[in-house]
Amino acid sequence: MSCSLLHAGHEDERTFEMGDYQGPVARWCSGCGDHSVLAAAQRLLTDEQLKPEDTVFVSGIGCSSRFPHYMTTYGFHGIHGRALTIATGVKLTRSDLDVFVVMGDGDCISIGAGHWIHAVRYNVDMVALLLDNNIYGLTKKQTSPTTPQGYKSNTQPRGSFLPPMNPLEATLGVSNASFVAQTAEWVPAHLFATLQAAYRHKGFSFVRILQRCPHFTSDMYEDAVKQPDLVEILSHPEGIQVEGLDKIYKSQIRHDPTDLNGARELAEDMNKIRLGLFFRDESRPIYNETRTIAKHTARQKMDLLNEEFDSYAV
Amino acid sequence: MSCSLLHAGHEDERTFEMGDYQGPVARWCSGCGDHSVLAAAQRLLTDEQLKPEDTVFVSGIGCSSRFPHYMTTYGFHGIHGRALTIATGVKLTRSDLDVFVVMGDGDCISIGAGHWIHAVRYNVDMVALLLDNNIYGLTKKQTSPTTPQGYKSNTQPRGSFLPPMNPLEATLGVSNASFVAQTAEWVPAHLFATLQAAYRHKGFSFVRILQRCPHFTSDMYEDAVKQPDLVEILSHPEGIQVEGLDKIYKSQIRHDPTDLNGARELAEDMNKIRLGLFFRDESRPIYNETRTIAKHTARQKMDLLNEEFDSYAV
Amino acid sequence: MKLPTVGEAAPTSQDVSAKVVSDLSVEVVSDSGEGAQKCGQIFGSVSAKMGNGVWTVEIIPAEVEPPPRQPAGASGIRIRLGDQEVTNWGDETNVVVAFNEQALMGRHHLNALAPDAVVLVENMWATHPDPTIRKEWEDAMEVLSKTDYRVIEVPMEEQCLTVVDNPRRGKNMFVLGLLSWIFQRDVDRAKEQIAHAFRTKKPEITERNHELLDLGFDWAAANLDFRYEIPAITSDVPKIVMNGNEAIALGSVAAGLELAAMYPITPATSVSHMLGDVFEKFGGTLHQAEDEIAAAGVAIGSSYAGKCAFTITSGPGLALKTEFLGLAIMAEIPLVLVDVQRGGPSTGLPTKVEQSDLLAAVFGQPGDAPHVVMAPATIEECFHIMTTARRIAEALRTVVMVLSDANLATGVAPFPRPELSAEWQSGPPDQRPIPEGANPYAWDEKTGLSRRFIPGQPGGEHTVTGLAHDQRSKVAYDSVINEHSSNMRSRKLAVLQSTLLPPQVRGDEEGDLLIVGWGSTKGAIEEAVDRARAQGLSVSSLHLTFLSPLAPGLKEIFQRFRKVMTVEINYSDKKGDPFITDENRRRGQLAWMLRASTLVDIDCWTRVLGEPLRPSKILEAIEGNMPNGENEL
Amino acid sequence: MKLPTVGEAAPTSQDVSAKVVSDLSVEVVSDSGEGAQKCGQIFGSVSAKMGNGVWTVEIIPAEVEPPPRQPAGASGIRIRLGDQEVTNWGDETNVVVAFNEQALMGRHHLNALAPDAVVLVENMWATHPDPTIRKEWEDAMEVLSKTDYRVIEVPMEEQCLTVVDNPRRGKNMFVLGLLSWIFQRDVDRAKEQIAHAFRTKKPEITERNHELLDLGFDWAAANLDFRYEIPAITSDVPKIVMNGNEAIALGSVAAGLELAAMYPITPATSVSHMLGDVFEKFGGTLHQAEDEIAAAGVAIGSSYAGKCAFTITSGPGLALKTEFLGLAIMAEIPLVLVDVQRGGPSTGLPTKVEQSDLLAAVFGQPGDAPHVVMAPATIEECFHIMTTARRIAEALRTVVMVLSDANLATGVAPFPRPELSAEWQSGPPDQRPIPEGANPYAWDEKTGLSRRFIPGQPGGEHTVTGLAHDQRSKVAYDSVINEHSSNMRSRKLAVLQSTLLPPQVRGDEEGDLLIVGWGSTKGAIEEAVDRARAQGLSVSSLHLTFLSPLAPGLKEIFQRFRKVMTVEINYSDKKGDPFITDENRRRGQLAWMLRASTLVDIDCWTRVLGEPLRPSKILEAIEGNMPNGENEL
Ligand SMILES: Cc1ncc(C[n+]2csc(CCOP(=O)(O)OP(=O)(O)O)c2C)c(N)n1
Ligand SMILES: Cc1ncc(C[n+]2csc(CCOP(=O)(O)OP(=O)(O)O)c2C)c(N)n1
Ligand code: SF4
Ligand code: SF4
Ligand SMILES: [Mg+2]
Ligand SMILES: [Mg+2]
Repeated sequence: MSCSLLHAGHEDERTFEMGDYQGPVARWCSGCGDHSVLAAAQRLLTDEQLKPEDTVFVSGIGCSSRFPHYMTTYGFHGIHGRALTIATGVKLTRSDLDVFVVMGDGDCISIGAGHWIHAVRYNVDMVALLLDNNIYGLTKKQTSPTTPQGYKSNTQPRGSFLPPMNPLEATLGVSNASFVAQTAEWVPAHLFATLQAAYRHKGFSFVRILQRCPHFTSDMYEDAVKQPDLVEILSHPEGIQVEGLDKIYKSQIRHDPTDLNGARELAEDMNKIRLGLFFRDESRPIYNETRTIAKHTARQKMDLLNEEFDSYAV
Repeated sequence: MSCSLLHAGHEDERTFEMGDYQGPVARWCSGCGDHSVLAAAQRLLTDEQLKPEDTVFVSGIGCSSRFPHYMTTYGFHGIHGRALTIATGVKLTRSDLDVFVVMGDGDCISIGAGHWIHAVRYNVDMVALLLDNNIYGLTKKQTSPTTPQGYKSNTQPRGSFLPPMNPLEATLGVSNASFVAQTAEWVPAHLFATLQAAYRHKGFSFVRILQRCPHFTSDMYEDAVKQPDLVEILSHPEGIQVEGLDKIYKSQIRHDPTDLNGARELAEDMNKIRLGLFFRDESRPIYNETRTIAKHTARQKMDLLNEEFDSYAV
Repeated sequence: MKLPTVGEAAPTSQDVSAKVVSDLSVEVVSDSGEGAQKCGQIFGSVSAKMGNGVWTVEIIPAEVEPPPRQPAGASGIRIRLGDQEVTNWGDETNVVVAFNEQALMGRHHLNALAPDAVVLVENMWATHPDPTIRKEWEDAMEVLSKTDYRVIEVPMEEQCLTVVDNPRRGKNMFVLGLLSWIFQRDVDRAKEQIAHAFRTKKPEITERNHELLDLGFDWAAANLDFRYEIPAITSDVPKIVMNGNEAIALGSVAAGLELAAMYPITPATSVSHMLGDVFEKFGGTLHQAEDEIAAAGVAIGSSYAGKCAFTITSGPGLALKTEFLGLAIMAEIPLVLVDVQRGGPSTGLPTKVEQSDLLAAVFGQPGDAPHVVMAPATIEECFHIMTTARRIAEALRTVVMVLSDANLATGVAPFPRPELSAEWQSGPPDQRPIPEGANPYAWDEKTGLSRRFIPGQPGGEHTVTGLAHDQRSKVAYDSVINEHSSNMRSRKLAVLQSTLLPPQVRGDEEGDLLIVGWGSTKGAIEEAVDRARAQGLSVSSLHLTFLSPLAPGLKEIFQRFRKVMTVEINYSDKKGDPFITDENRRRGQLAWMLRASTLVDIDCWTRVLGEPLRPSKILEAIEGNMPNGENEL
Repeated sequence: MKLPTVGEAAPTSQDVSAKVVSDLSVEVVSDSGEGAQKCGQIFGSVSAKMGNGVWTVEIIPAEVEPPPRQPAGASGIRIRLGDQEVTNWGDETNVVVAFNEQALMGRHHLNALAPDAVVLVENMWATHPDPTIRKEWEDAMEVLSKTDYRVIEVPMEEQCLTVVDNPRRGKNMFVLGLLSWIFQRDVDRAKEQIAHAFRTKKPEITERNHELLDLGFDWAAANLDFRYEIPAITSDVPKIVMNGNEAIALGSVAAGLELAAMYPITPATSVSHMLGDVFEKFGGTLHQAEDEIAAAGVAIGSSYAGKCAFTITSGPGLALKTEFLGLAIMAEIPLVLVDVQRGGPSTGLPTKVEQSDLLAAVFGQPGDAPHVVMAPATIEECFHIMTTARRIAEALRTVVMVLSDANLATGVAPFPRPELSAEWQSGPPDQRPIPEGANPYAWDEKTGLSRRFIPGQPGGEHTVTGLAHDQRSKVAYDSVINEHSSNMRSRKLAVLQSTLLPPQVRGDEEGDLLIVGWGSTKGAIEEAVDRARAQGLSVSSLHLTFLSPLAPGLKEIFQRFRKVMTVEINYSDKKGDPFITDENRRRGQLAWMLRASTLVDIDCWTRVLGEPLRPSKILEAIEGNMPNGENEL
């Protein structure tokens, strides 16, 4: 969402500190990856100097969906699986607002799957964050579509029956997708850079954030966190560039974010955890800009309506 | 669905003629592509000698979803967008039944999108037919997700706002997809061969059938029907082979159905209408076979339950 | 109002004297695609322009284009004309024009024809090359001969062939000519209308149709021996004519609604067809969502960020929106929902009328979810109710449901041209800064009302939530807060109720029987009650616009009558049926609500016939239910 | 039943004489993750084994693991013990053990403690290195000093450190020892239970915990001056102990249900956790669907193809299933739906109890959708109701809803071990050929009942549909058929109603006040009514299991009392509040239904406090609502 445009013209003397975006203490478990995402988002808003009153965080239901409560912007804590529909309504009505959507994996990929697929196609100008801990957190450890096959939960205690859904692959399969990236909450620099790229992209930015849930799936990303070489960074001048990240994350792969098929191949193979910008195309049509809606005063509208009546006159 | 297996053991003297599967006269418009799909399905059942009582056609709501009413098998004309959930319930309970699902593009891709994505992942052993006329028929010409960009409808009279959803691409983006094919209702031989391949595949077979709607979108496939060279046939010994089809459809392309990325590239480029088997993998786990469910008599169950009580005994 | 009788055949001649009737219904039926509807629409609007009361309603088969020549496939239109305002589709049809005898039989089977109906039927089928068709024709004629219909064969095909080579596309205009002669319609007006209807096509089309019109007119003049005259209403109130869905669409523009989110569903879809066409030019956005849930979510998101938005649907879609309605009510986000009711349950009778969503609309949301439910009773009300609904939704910060139905959606009738006022529109969303310390749910202790903060307002930042919350919109699991906030949300309904006036009784303020109705049945009920009163029966009627909250004063009104009975198009168990007792009887939906709120023993007469109630049937019900009368129906 | 009072401190010694009480509640509260619940569960089951009446209920914070030492984060358990069967969570707690003073304050703020409660609190915080923590401790003690609680500091940390190096994992067993001494619990039994609870862990764990148990026991013996004795109930009826959700899970096995389709939602989810664990071994399938709509669809598809299946959910999920319920009712496909109610509307109070889904359950489906709604009143009924529900669903070919709630879901109490009978299970799906000419909806004219054809039955081939249909399941838009089929679907409810017996009044058959309840409030209501009767008040109670159809004979019963009032955990406007009149007052959901069906002026006393009703509060409501009494609450 190229804020520059949106804010052009406004005269505003205020400058915002990190603290201006920080709400009450987050009630997530200690060590929960959601804390880092919250911090990164607050840093992004500070960097971009977004007006709290012109920024809306929309979420569904889940641990991750408590997110808006911990910001000081406008927020809409919706219902499970439907955050993207609410956000679409907000943006269709108020293109001047910056809209961020926060969803869990159950929220977005399971009950919200239909809206997710269609939101990608609508390509409405907003940032969608999938906080993917591969489990249902708030309801206490049930299998989610992204739960690894064989991983035990309270509803599938002998292990998840199926191979996990691959959110990147699925998103890349939807026509009109315009921005698809993956990052990890335990790599703050990359997380921030990704949020920033997503925010600056004009169109629907889908970001999958690998998120730790120490309470229920402490083992999930343990290795990846301990051994950076299990993680591969997508690098490209057009992609997400992070100063000095290559010091820690030695395995890097060059990927041009305009190469859709390359993106799919990288997304598909799940042996490595890949972080970076998989695909971006700013030329895709943006739903909320595909139509021309007249602007009229109440009076003008009524006059027009009166004319309209003529074609129904007896 | 490898019927051979299912019917092994049964002693059954009956043989079935085409007529044994034909219900009342279909009430679709004259020239509607649904008629040809109905005929092809009836031919398939005859060829495979499926028992009417062991065959279930499930559908949603739409012109195409009237399908089961015109068969003489068991049928479930469900509600809009939910056919796959009902079919899943049928198959989870009765793996001995052959289950076919008939959906329209609005039914499957719009309101049914979430179930569609998940049904592909569950990979329950059934045949799913998407009768895609790129429009809402029954409700009289509204834009559907597969409506070509710019195509006029009653809800988007100045033309559809977005590029169409590509059902093949999206399906191929879902992990655990096991059979993805496309055919056209106006190429009966290919239609039949595709249904047969889908039926014989063990797992979830997704078949998109390009379908004409002369009443509302008579122009939609006009050219493709008139000029066979606008159509390209995917050919491969492992794919869908149709005797002599190359006489009419000269443009053929060799595609190995095990090549997922190749499949995606072919599916993506929409300049040509491609018919054939895009992808097949029989090794993918089948949800309704991933668990071992004990078989007991009522008595045995009650005894087990009584034992279970012991661990709750005061 | 007395039913017309068709005069005896006078010797065919140009100067057939016209029979004067005050009320008469005409039907034109055919296979779909033969233009019967277009013919009837033009006939209807010409009649309206000539000063008659008019109600037209289309006869729509369930399939888009069912097989030809089948009773179930009958497609067409009914036009009811009167020397007074016509408020409903009436009873039976007096004059029928059929393009084939099977469509005619379809109407015959549904008892749509008056016993003495005049039937004009295309006779090409009698001599059709296909023997089965000839047989079908003979069988049909056989059946009809046993009725009191007056059947007149018309060589439509043969006649039209003198002008066009494909009569399938021309017959309807020939029939328009036929009707124009019978009802003495102004032919020039008819030609204007034709020109207007085909303005987008090339001029030859119009010329051709004018020829066909004249042809039909002349044929009738030369061959028919009866004409009708329905005196005009003398009134110079300017009028507009449209169906209820068009009225809702234009009404939403008048109300200042700027976003409609919907998913197609019969019979609601035509509202969005109209909006798709004109909404953008009025500054509005029509969003066709991926499903009804998304449509509700988009509308709620839109309301949250600015002006009140609305969503349009029918039964199955209402069901899907249930969860989101609870959220809007809990978070106090204004929303207008239009439910154009159809036959249920489930997919039911998608194109037919029913009033069976009332209880689901009022009580369908899990948890305590107080909100407003209203129902327009006329096409005119369909227009004006949108402004009322939008205002209440914003004033009360809640959901307002508008229950229309297939009867209003497809009925076309003239109504006084609204005198528009800019006040009907809401201003642009408030973007002024929020004063220090103000709360997003600063409930007024007495009324429960509070001011909504809208994104863009500095200092108003907060997070709305469907979880229990306090005045600051902070999640709160505290007992006291939950009791209090529940209380505040509910209080708003009592406040609205306190501003409503008791509804007006039609007829005497007291008597033997009071008929209570809601929604689209008003016209038919009042026609029936008027007829009953003309017969000397002591019956009055009451019609409710507000269903939640209910208007005040109902109990007092009910107590002034010996018996109170609702008349509704929904299901109720019939007294005397096996196993049905006064204790377990499932009653009409309004009856049920009124019993709970007034404790008056309210009876009901309801039908789910998939058609609007006929005044004559309601009249029978009244006669059979007079407190002193026996054989209650 | 009289409330216990805590005796005065006797000189500390091994032989403190125990005070005999008939009923007493204990709470153990801590931060989440400190094992207070495990401690209470073991204490509860030991007490049950020793013959006491027991009801335990967990205290669960809204977040998974809220920040430590916060009042809102209190996590724990309440155990109510009695010398008779304990049917509900009771009133206030008499003895509290707190792992930190903030958790204690949380309970204090919620008025969970009796004015004279004995409070045992970990005192490590008094001397904690962090000054803010020390300050918090002092402030808390300051507040408590103003109460009549008897506060006793316990050096839990210090003591446990003598045995383990991380007391966070051991305190709960120390406390179990403490309680074992105070309540004279059989220590060997306690050790058995510990061994069982940790059987999957390595043996050292169990040993360690046994040591901690002894440690707590000895510390108490050396330092406390009070003990309690709650006499045992002498009964040799074998019992099992579990919570309501476990009872539903095992009940569904007993009922022969073989497929459960669900989507996780609090407080229903634990049913599926249990099924996930054991269902397959009983031949069952648990399907976690992608959402609640899919769960309903899968269950309906499963029922259609074989035995009746079921789905489990709570408010928001019920809302999403609405459309599918209409289909099952229309197509007459058996289905059992379990709704474990929580606080609403919308996301509301997800972990708290409410009874606000009644009207949505009965009337929520658009169109006329007759179906059955029942509510279990006890944990035992949670088990048995599943068989009844399955049988009715199959016999009537319709939807049967079972309304449980968070109170039953989390409450744990012993009940007589069911004597299982194989007859409870349904046989395998009928696969016999269908005789020539038989119809899939061969409705019996009197009862509306018909035989279901199941795929696999030769000759039974047909297509079920949610569209209006005739006996052959053919789509039909015919008026007569629609009336008739609607009639047949509705008739089944009257037939079921005719087989029900009038519910039993508890107390005198007539009197001043009748309290009517449904669902989980039974125990609390009856306890309150018993207390009121003991005070000489003329009050009786009636509890309803069937909500749709309602049981017969209610009006007759109501008429024998001067006043009838429902007691429910849902919202109602309070008399005397601003703008609230008798006319516009929104009443309790059952009250509202009973008014419509009996026309008796039924009052209601309802609360939405997010906790089960307390017998003492109901008693106050009774006292305040005696027809002769003034100040009605
Ligand atoms: C309609 C509905 N269904 C189910 C629930 C219960 N529920 C709340 S959060 C949640 C899923 C949580 O998992 P996820 O979306 O991955 O978020 P996380 O807690 O892991 O961040 C569920 C099933 C609900 N609140 N509403
Ligand atoms: C819940 C619900 N929403 C909407 C409808 C109305 N409706 C019936 S069919 C249909 C879509 C038809 O289009 P498609 O699925 O492409 O099938 P087609 O008629 O083109 O074969 C819609 C929106 C419905 N019956 N139920
Ligand atoms: S349960 Fe998991 S996801 Fe939820 S707050 Fe705790 S750690 Fe985070
Ligand atoms: S409207 Fe289109 S899809 Fe529907 S029956 Fe007619 S031709 Fe077929
Ligand atoms: Mg998650
Ligand atoms: Mg379609």
